[in-house]
Amino acid sequence: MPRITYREAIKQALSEEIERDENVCIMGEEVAQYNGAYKVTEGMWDKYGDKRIIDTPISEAAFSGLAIGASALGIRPVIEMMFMSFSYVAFDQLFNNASFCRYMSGGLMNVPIVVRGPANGGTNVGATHSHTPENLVANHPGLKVVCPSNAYDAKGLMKAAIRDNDPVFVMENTLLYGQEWEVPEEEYIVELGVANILKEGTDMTIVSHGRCAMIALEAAKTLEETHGISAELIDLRSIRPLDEETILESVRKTGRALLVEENKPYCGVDAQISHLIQYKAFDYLDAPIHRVSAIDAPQVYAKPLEDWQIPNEERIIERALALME
Amino acid sequence: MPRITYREAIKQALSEEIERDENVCIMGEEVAQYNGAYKVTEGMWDKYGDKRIIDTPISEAAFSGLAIGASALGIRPVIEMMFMSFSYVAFDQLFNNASFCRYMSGGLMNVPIVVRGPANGGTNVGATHSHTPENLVANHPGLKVVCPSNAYDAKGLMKAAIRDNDPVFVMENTLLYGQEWEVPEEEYIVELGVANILKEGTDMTIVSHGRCAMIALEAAKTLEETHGISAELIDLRSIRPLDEETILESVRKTGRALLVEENKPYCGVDAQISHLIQYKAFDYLDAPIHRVSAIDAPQVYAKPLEDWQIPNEERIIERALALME
Amino acid sequence: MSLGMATTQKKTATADKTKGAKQADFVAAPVNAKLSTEEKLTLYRTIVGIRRFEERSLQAYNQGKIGGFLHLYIGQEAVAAGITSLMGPNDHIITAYRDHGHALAVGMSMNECMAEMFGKHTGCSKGKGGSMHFFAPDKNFWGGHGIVAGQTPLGAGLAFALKYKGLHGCCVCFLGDGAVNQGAFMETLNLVSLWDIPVVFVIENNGYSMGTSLERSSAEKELASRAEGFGIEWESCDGHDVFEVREVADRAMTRARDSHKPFLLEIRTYRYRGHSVADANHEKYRTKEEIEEYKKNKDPINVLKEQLLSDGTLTEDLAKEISNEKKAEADASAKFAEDSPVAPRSEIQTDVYWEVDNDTEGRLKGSYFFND
Amino acid sequence: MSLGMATTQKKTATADKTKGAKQADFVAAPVNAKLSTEEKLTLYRTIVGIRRFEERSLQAYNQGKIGGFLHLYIGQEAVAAGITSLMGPNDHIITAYRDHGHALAVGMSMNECMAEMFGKHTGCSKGKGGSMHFFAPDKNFWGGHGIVAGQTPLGAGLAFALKYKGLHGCCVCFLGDGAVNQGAFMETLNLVSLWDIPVVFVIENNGYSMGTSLERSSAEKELASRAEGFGIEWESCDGHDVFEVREVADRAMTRARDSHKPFLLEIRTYRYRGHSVADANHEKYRTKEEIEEYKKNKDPINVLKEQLLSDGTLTEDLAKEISNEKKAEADASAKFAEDSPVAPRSEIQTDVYWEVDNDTEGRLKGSYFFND
Ligand SMILES: Cc1ncc(C[n+]2csc(CCOP(=O)(O)OP(=O)(O)O)c2C)c(N)n1
Ligand SMILES: Cc1ncc(C[n+]2csc(CCOP(=O)(O)OP(=O)(O)O)c2C)c(N)n1
Ligand SMILES: [Mg+2]
Ligand SMILES: [Mg+2]
Repeated sequence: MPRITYREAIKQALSEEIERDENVCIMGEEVAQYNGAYKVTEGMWDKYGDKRIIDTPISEAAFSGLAIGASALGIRPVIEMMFMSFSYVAFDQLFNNASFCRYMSGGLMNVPIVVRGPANGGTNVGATHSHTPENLVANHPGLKVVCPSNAYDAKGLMKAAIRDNDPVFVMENTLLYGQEWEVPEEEYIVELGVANILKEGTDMTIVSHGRCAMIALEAAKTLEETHGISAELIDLRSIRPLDEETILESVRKTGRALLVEENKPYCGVDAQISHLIQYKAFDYLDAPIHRVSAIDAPQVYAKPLEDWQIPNEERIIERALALME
Repeated sequence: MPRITYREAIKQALSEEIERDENVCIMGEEVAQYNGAYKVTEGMWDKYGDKRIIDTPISEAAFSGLAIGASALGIRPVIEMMFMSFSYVAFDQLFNNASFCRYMSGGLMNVPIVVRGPANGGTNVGATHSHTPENLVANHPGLKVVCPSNAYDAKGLMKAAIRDNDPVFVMENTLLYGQEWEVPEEEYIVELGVANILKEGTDMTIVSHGRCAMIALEAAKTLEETHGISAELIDLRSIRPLDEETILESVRKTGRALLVEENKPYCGVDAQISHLIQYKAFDYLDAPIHRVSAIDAPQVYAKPLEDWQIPNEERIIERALALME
Repeated sequence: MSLGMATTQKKTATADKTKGAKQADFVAAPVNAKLSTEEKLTLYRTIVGIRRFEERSLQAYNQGKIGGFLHLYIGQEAVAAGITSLMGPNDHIITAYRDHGHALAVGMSMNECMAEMFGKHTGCSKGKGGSMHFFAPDKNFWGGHGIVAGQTPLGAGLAFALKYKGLHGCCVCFLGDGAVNQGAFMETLNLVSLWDIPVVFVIENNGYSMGTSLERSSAEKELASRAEGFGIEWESCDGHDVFEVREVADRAMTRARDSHKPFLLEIRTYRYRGHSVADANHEKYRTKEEIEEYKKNKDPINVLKEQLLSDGTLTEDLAKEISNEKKAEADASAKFAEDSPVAPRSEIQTDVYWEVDNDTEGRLKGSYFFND
Repeated sequence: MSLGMATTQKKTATADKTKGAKQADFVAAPVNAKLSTEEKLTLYRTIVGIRRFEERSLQAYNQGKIGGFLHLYIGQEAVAAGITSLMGPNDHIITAYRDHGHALAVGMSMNECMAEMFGKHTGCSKGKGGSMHFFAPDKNFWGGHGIVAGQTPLGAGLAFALKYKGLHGCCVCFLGDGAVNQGAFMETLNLVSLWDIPVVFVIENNGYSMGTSLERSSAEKELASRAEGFGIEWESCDGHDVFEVREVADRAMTRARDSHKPFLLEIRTYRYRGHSVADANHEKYRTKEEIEEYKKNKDPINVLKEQLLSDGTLTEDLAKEISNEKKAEADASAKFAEDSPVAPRSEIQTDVYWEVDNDTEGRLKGSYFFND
């Protein structure tokens, strides 16, 4: 299987869907002539032209809302937020209109849009540019959200998101764009709502998503090799819908759970996962559920501090060992 | 002690603080000449005039940001969101600027503003007008949020919020505005971060906040009288800062916890409280933590359905009984 | 303030601002002159129907049958009636929470609208949206939206879709005079001009946003003139005479369809009632005389009635008959609503996700709802 | 495109749009004519200082010493230098992420600025804000803000506070040509006009927002003219000559201080570098010739140098000396930054809450942080 970057995988997904369905178009700041701030759409404007690949002014509320309105008439816009953090200036459009138009119309309207862009810290860009709002999205019924941790999932989930008839947020990660994974040449889809067991294990269950899942994978290997602890690692992939069964099955087996994410802790995704596990697998738990989240403060700029603020292998291992005590 | 309405209690707090500190002013849509959409500021414009009570155009982003900027120079604006739901159109200002300016300036700037207004469902106004965003606020370090459940707390917490040097959200409730409680004539403050035990009990701990705490109080009485179950009821009052100790102490005593709130469940405040309890009182728990939240869908319009969607006595009791099994 | 003179402002800001057109000119304009007797009566029926429907809904609200908000359109009927009457098969509309008039004008039934307000399962939105959220996509009507100006980017999007698909049509997006100060709307003005999107924004300027007069909410009073900062054509006119509305809107809509150019139209109108029914003190922020002046001299029903009586389309008897018919229809809708069931509790969680409602195979993995 | 002619556009839109003022007129304007030799040299030092500082920071960035974004101001220096030189004790400024020039111009030290970019504890924001978030409230400088146009309501708020307190001052709020299309900014224009807030918005129009030319982002090219839709006075001018900037800005700032009236000023300027250092292909969306033309004929250092040489304020030797001084200062700041410590990890959770940092008695109840 060829190895391609996460960036390339997303581009393939976008290109394949653009070719498959004439109603799919991409809009956002610098996506066309500039080839994308992170070059995810590189070459697509050249190939597909003005109608399909559309540069916007810096007006996130307007173009998000425009995408929603257009989707009601069957267009399937994929909007790029240059940073997912910028969804804050379009919050009403995305979190009221995209999420609730279907409901408030009693099901008469639906909103098949995709909102994609990087949602991560770790790049020294400060508090306003480092949001990971998958928890905010998941809090709003009507919305869906996925966080691919690798190129294979990124491509497969993106294609699923574009074909989905509900609004789907795809949370990418600038630190993954340049990394490579094996991706098949044949067409495939990764369905929403299906978690991925990245590593099997028996002593504890680590639940993670996004880039943190990759860091947790390294940590899990170290735990096995250095500490003799066999951790099972679940990559959620999809936050809403959520694959509860895979999580619960694993915890019922291991009796211990460690949750790892980049969200700020108070009402992060893992607060919900923690509740879920204790509620549905209470009798199987041998120890309290532990969490590793971003250290609870606005995202710091200084690199050494930010590298400590977001989950890293060291912090994961420290917590894992505490969990085994 | 005189009995006054929740609305009157808030007005007293605002008036007393306006008189105490010449830098306190109130701004928002219809707060002055119209006396407030919910009449919370009734009579204040007549008494304090244009400088202190300020009507704004329907530009939440602009006046929220303006309040933040003014607060940097020592003004202490209290901004009214006619509905807290409308914070969605001012999200960037409130959740980036109010929350992070202090941090990004290394502590050189601070933002002593209060953002107040009703944040509740139960009034038949549909999905876009029924948000309870205390979870979103609590997710953002730098922000504080309180949810008074009664007139006494509303007055005391509002005064604390105005004197606080950080941005504080005060989540009010339109269904409480007209209800009466005893409120002392002497000045008092309710400190942030201190929960209130509304009822003592031994069999289970109910944790709640806002109007739900009042509904839970009725439910707790019924549980005691009809079912012989002695529930201890904690009203959080303050969501961030959070009085963890009061919660934990109670759960260590009762061994059971039921969490009741109006938030939508996925990443609601109670997801975090649930994690907290199982993490810090794991060995004391005799049963999984149960939750009663809003039924997970956009807020429905039809009254009988909405009355069922948000927590009510029946749903609380049902869950409490399940918890005791 | 008299009916005989209406002033129509055009983009050419330097042109004579007081240049007026006689009301008769509007009637004689080709778009109106071509109307058949039946078409004129339909306009009249629409306007009267909205009025009778809302009067009945107010009664139901006061009886506690309708909850939440009730924003009445009474006084503004000629705007919705006039503009919807110009809609072709590829024209779409979208509006704010004051949406009853637009809903009935596109042909929604009183039954489904009244039932929606009663929160019944037979309502157009199954009782999930309420008064602010009427929808009829089959009639090219996309709601009913509660957040001020929140619908404006959506309106641009509907128009974008028309152009994308190569359809000859436009979207008319309504908003209030207070809504112009929301950022989303102003961003959208720039976007639609830059991209040549066939949307006509119609500011229904009724002089107030809740209790705030236009003077206290906008720095520049001629709202539509903001269009110039975005290179958009604009015009302002009165909205009491449905023929005037049609004459002016027709040009804007035709231009949008033909050239994809957006247009900003400000229509001066007036609401007789408070902002919503809860706004009981609306005579505090405006005078009784002001309200009376509009009712007496500018009422859309009266204005049209005079014209149709004078050209022989209508007789007093027929006018009475139409009014009675519409009243009966409104009463029947209240009975229909009353008799209709509320949706079962299980319906709280339908219409959230398309994929769930349609039970799509292969895509429905994982949990979608999280109450336990 | 030649230096001899600059065009200043005024609100009176009908006035002769090509009416130009000679560069010499700006030098002779009272606000400039009164400058002492030392004051003129200070202007020169400021402009050269910004240039040398940023050149050094670019080097550090390329060496991997500075992370995140680095948005260079090179080419635009006359704007910040000119405007800050007009600030009185009650005048405040605030800007976006391209903030190095403004920071140094208000008198922040190269050390604290460079250290901030290096993420060091000795940085102006303790390494918590980075390049986009320089702050110096003691110098009336309120940042450095990363969200496009997010600072604009804050600028209005600073000015609001001045008026509230009865102080004779104004706030100058800078933004880019791309930022004008954010809703928050447009809402703010209406608000400050309606309320008479003494804020001067300065659009630093460098022709591009990232890779998007003005033509592709705004429907109406004369950006400042949008002010008319909000009843705000506006003017546009070139920003290569610090005397022109001062002459025009002085009028706007004086008017704001004296009458509390807002002003929208568009200053045409140019950035030589990419949007940020990451924008390596900036010669793709604009021509090399365009960049060279600006460097050759409109460089703020050269323009000012010519003028100061000709009026005898400066000699070639002194110019060289100033450049060397500033280069040395910039080098020293890089060394200072390099040698400074990163804040300890415990500092991640300081500066979040005022009450926590100040350990206030009686108000510090409950948990503030939630990592366990
Ligand atoms: C963002 C937002 N802010 C405030 C409100 C509350 N609100 C509802 S209608 C309204 C007044 C709007 O006035 P206008 O746009 O003139 O429309 P009209 O009611 O006159 O039809 C206000 C303030 C809201 N729904 N959304
Ligand atoms: C709301 C928001 N959208 C997008 C961005 C990404 N972004 C940063 S700067 C910029 C271009 C701004 O251009 P302009 O306002 O002209 O300022 P300049 O960079 O030219 O100084 C963009 C799109 C952002 N920071 N915030
Ligand atoms: Mg109005
Ligand atoms: Mg620019």
